[in-house]
Amino acid sequence: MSDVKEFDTRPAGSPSAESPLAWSFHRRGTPPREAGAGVTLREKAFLGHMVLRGGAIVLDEAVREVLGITLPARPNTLALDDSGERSIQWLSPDEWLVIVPGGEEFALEGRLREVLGQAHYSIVNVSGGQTVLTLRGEKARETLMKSTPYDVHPQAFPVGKGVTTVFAKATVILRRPTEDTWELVLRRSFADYCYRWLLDAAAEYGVTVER
Amino acid sequence: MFHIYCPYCEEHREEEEFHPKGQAHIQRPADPEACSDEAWGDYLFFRDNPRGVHHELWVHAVGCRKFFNITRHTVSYEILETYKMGEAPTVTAKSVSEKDKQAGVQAATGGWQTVGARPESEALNDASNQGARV
Amino acid sequence: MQRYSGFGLVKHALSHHENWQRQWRNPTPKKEYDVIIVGGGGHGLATAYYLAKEHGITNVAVIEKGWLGGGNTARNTTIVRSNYLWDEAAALYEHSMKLWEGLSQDLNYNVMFSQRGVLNLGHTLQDMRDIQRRVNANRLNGIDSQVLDAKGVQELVPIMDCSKGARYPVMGASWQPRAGVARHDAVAWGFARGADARGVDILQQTEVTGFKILDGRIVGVHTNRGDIGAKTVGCVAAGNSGVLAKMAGFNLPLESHPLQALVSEPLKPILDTVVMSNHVHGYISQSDKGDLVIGAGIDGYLGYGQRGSYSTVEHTLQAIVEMFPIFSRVRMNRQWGGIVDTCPDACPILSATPVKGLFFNCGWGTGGFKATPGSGHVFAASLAKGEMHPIAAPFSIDRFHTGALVDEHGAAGVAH
Amino acid sequence: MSQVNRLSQGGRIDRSRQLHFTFNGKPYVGYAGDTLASALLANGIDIVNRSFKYSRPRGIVAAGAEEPNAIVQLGSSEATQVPNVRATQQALYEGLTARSTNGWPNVQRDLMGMVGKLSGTFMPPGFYYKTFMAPASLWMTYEKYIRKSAGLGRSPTEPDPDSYDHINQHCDVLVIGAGPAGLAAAVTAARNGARVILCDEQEEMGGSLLDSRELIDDSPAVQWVDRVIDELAAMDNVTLLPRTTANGYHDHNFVTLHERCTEHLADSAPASGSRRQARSRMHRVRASQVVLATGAHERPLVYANNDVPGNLLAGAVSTYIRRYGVAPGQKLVLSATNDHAYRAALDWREAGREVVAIVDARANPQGDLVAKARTLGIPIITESAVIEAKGAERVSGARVAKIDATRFTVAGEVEELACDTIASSGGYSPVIHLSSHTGTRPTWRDDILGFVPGEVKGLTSVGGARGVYPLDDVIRDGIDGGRQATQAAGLDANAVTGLVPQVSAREDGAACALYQVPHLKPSMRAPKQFVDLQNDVTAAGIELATREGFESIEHVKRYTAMGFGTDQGKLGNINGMAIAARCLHRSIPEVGTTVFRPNYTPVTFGAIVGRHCRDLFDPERYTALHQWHVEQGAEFEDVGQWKRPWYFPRTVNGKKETLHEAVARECLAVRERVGILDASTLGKIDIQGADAREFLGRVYTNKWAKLAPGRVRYGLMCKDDGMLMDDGTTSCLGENHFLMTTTTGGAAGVMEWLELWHQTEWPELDVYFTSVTDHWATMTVTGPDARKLLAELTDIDLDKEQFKFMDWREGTVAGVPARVFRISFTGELAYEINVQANYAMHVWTALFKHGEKYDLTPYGTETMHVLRAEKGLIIVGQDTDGSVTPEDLGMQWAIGYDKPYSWIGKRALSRSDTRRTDRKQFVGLKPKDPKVVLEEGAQIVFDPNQSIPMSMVGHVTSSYYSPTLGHGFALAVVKGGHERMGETVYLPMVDGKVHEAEIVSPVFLDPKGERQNV
Repeated sequence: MSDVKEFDTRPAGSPSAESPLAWSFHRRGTPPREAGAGVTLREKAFLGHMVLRGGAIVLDEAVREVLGITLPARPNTLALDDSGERSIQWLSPDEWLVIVPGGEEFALEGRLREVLGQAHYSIVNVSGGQTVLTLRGEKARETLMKSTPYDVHPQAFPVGKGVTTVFAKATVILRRPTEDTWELVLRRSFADYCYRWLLDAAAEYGVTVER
Repeated sequence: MFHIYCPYCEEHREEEEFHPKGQAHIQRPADPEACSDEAWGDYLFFRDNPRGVHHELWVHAVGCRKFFNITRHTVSYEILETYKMGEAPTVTAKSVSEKDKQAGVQAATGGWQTVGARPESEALNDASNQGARV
Repeated sequence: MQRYSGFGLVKHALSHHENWQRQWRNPTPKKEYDVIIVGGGGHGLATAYYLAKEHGITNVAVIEKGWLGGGNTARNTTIVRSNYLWDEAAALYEHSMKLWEGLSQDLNYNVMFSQRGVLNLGHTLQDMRDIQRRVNANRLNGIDSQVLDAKGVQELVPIMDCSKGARYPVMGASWQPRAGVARHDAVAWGFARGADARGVDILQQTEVTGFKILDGRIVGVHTNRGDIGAKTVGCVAAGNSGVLAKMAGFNLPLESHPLQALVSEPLKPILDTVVMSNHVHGYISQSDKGDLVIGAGIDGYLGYGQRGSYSTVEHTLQAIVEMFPIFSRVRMNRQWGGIVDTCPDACPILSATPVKGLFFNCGWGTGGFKATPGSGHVFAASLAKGEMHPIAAPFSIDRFHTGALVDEHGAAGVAH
Repeated sequence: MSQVNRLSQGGRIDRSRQLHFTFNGKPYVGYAGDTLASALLANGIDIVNRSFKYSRPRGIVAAGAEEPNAIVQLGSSEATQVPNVRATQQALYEGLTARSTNGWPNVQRDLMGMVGKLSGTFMPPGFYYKTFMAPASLWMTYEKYIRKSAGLGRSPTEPDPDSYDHINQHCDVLVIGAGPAGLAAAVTAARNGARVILCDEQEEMGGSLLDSRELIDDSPAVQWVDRVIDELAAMDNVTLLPRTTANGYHDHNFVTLHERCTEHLADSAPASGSRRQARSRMHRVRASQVVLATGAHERPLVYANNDVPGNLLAGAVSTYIRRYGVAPGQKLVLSATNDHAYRAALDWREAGREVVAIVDARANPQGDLVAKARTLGIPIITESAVIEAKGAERVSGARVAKIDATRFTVAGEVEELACDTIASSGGYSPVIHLSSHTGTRPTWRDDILGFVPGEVKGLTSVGGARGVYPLDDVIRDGIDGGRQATQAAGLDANAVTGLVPQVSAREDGAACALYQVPHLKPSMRAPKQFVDLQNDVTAAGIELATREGFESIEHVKRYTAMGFGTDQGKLGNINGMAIAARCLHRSIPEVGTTVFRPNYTPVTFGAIVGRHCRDLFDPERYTALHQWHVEQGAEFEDVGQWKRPWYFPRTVNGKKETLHEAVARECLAVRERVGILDASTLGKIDIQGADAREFLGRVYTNKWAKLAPGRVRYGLMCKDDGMLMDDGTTSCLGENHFLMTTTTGGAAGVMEWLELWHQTEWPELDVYFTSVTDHWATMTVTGPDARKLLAELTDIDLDKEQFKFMDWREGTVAGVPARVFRISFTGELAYEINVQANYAMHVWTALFKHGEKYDLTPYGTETMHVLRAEKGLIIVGQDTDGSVTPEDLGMQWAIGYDKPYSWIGKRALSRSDTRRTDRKQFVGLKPKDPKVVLEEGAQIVFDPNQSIPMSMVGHVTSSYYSPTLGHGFALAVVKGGHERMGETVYLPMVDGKVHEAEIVSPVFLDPKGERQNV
């Protein structure tokens, strides 16, 4: 949609930035490295996050042209580019989440808008409002089972799936980009709660946080 | 704990992801200013509240955030169907009671207090409704 | 009526309890009654009792489709209080409270009304503003009510976590000393026995299947045991009110929802007062048998199944353990659900209807038990006179058209 | 005392592992594999408790979940006390400490027992309702004594050291119960590829086969159990959950399974290093199909003094002998109505003890087990029953007589047999509890003399749970049920062949119906015949209830308390119904069905709560600046789930400021210099689309058609009942692009509200909403020096003509791209700086670096409230309560009466009640005494001299001391207040004082708005 005010919220210089989990790491530190930890957590901070809304057909063309990824049209699916660094996830029939390396988002928005022209759609930068936390390890799935009512059995949750669902008392986007990695997209203000929950729930398996 | 098929996500999800939003198909009067106080009050507050088949609006709040409709039995809590906004239900109190009649089962409809009301009371009930309209 | 007393008990013991009389008859329906009450729960039986006792109208039938007192009377958490915010609601519940205070003696049936006090906790600044507003209103309405700070709360309930470390620390509470709990089943039985003794026919296992309406006026009801005539019919059927209204040809502004409650295993006495928290959402008291009686939240969907969602029970117990961490190892024995008919303004309907001679008393939502005697008392007066008693008048159906709601979930927010 | 009742061999206990435990302070020894109950019986302990009402001595009756008597208090420390543990379901562990829950001074020599004996006759059911009424004033005193006798165990008084776990499971087939039927069903489903969960409440799986006499494939049945479990354990589509009770069966096949992870090890969960197990774990299972294989509970017979220790269920006797190597006595009399019960006599005899007699109610018992007993020479007395047990603290004999069950009379001479143990069996009740939870009614079946589960969608019952009892039938039923469930789950179930094991068929004779055994005296005069042991409900009590008119079984239960114990009537309910039916001359199903509620067996609150407690009870939401606030020593206020700084107390001369002092200082700083607020919690919604403007016009009360890019407007949002729901500013970013702000608490609700109207009523409008609340951090810099401070950090032209009040501009602040909004909630010059939240701390600290010279002062929500109130600005939810319209607020200036679309809330404003002129309206109140700060929530009256109940005309919604004005002031709603300016109102307080105040405009400061417009 034209007549929309684009705005690059990322500074040109390099002022210090704090990820949504900065306070959690500061307050609690990270658990001591443990041999044989069942779960490993790692924050992928400062990525570019954008919410795309519009009709699937309209957006698909633009996304393919600009990002080289086919828009995932089936519910609860996730598409990645070859590098695995850029992804688009179905959130609802008219809503997708785009995650790209930090700094690419504004240019991407501009290119998408160029291609989309007068169509009815919206693109909103939400990079400051969420962060990605990855879970790996032998007990990652069990930890998720303690946290979300969604079925995370490989039969029900194959690689390439992504859903918005309940996580403890918060909402997260849960996705499985590769065989051994789960990603949680956390809202900034709930990030500390989710992080504390994970440490608590995974404590019996041993948990390591990579920084 | 309901297991609800979201017609937009095209799969069953846990009740915790949804919020009920009351009776479905309540239409805001097209010209509110032309409504009497009574008609406006009816739109705001008066609901069918059936003991039996109910069409209701839900939102997949922790999910796709879409509103959609559920046809559900308010005694057995069985979900008979879910359908998108703008679609009409295929299962209704009428279709269920006809089906159950064929199967020899007494359906709980809005007009009777419980499953097991005697068939002859159906006629009585109709008569009383006519009485009310007089 | 056989009079009950401690002396009588001894006398009966000597004859091996073989001479106790029926507490109520099991009569055959008459052809016609002056008044028919549809619904044999606490409110319906109280209505019949007061019709007979206060208004001399004894040609009355109470029609109950199941067993008397088997609906919400049998399924609630037995809390009795009158500290409501709005004048109209306060008048109704305080009227009831005054009747509670002499009810055992009036009925000659010990309903075990125990005035052990009710705390409504505040956990936020806004909670405390609302509490002050309600307590001030209560005082000027002549209702005993006080504001306590966290220290005062801790003194009353030493086992509660009133520390600052709680997620939502207790900041204070409103406290109504005259409030308390009662033995719910006994209330229905006491009213039933009293009404029966005065000639009221209680017809159990009798189901109303329709209304007989002639020229817009009620003339009787259809039941599974035949037609019964009546000049006046009062419907007091809680969760089934909407269904009854539909039989009479109109809708009510009601939705029937599941409301759950649960009890722990019996414990030695540890909690003397009733504690309610709207913010963390749980309420609790300990019965004379030792069970912790806990109220859960209302489920948001329509439900006549007397069941609710498990997550509601989980949330309730989270709140209870947040307030009382020492109860973590106490066990939940049983949970159950009732059907509550809720009005948009969390206040009841006591009203005439489009059908002449047909009255409704319903919409009590989660707060009906405490109103039982008061509701029956003013509804009986209304049926006797054919017009609503002044205390009942503000609760007419009309208010949903004029907009004159009595919005109790506005600021009081403690509609249990 | 040594283990007097322990047999020298047999049982599934590990005799090489002795376990020490104490009961009522005395030390005892048992073995690994014992339950507390089997260990107590092994040690010859007869009395485990005193009964609730009559204080009668009670012993162990059963071996499982149906045990009503052996309820003990567990725990070796205060924090690890566990009340009301059923000894039959508690595994013995080293150091276990148990006590009886009743009995004073102790369970052996109980003084209350004397009282019980004396007063028992005065305590029929319902006696409470018939007495303690006079005088009324004494009731609370009576009640104090009634309460003293309440309860079984006691709550710990210290917080629980353990944690509890939840885990969400999904499966094709959930099999509940790992007896023969359940094992067969599970292995059938698993072999066909289904995701299977198999749970069982006992310490080990196998159910009835663990103490069975029968052979499967020509070897003892337990070997088949081991084989099946080994096979299941090796399959990765199977989850085996022993020690796991299915305690609740909810809608759409949602079942809660409570796994006792460590309760068999200690009274607190053991830890290894930093890794600590949960004490128990709740599996929240969503199953496509449920197979109910819960077996059946044996019913005892109801005869006189059937509660004396030494009266046991027949099946329990077998279980104790065969599974635990314990024979709980020397001389047995068995009173039975069925063949299966004969096992007890055979096992007893094989244990080397004496069977005095089998008393069979049937005329001509015939089955294989009967024949076996005859072969062994055990005397069988037919058409008879034990009518009364003799003995006080232990059975010393059984009075046996010929009976006529149909006429309910004793038909012959009474013979007394000396014995120390009476086992009884009146038949079996399928365990239908779980199916009842779903709301379905069970069905009575005369052929099996029991209720079977009603129909539930997605549920298959197998084996004993549906009245199938012979072992070969049970296993076949399990296989069929497993196959059915697998197919119903959408899988092919034909893969399995050759599963059916060989079970030697046993011929059982028909059982007869007997519940209460007749006595020589009528029930009311006979010695007590107990139906519900835990609640001391007797046959006479039930008879009395029916005599008094309690005819429905629900009435009987409530009047007598039958079935309300922690065993939920597993033993007694059917007997009670049968007795009520006899008294009322009806059949059992006519008296009613029995309704069971969750839980099947009680579950700790902790297990249901899981991890959602303490620090994780509810999320705490933080802004990007939270760390700074904490480090500055802020006090926090809970606003929804957010933690917002309430005020920032400073330490002056070693003393921390009070709220009042800090707020006065913060207020003056803003009014005189410059302050800063973290406003990040406000809801923010990005709105894009060609119809965005139209949409805003429909959901807000005011006009949006002409708001130009670069401009900001305040808006009110109503529900369709005309009542105010939320407020906030919305900025026009581009012609088709808006940024809406909402209240902190209303953010999620407003977002859903917009989507609701868009999706359901106006899908034709081209507009999209996206929440950006967390994306932006918002800092409000406000006060006379705000411009000077901001100018040092920004490239935005702050000239007052270029950047006016209610404008917004973009640029950078401290090098970070920012949108700056010139809106004011304080009445001062104010800039709301929005930056991407990741850079918020950088900008905030830069502001403070530059702000030092202006004495930049952080302020919290309390100061914000005072400052806005001085300007008469409302807070939705504080000054409004869901019964206030924009007109009541005097905000007609924000109502677009002539907008073409009838916006949400408009129609309701013209209803008769909303048109009233005496509605409560929003005004200011100025206390006559400038020192007075009115109480928030104080009620307002026009006439202070009226009597109670007073006619109240409004209340104070907000009230503060204003350091700027130098006096207290308040906002309030007053009936017809807008037309009452200058009038005096009164506020009668709890302490008897009556405050006077003048009705004034709610704008106390700078009514022309000059300060914010500089």
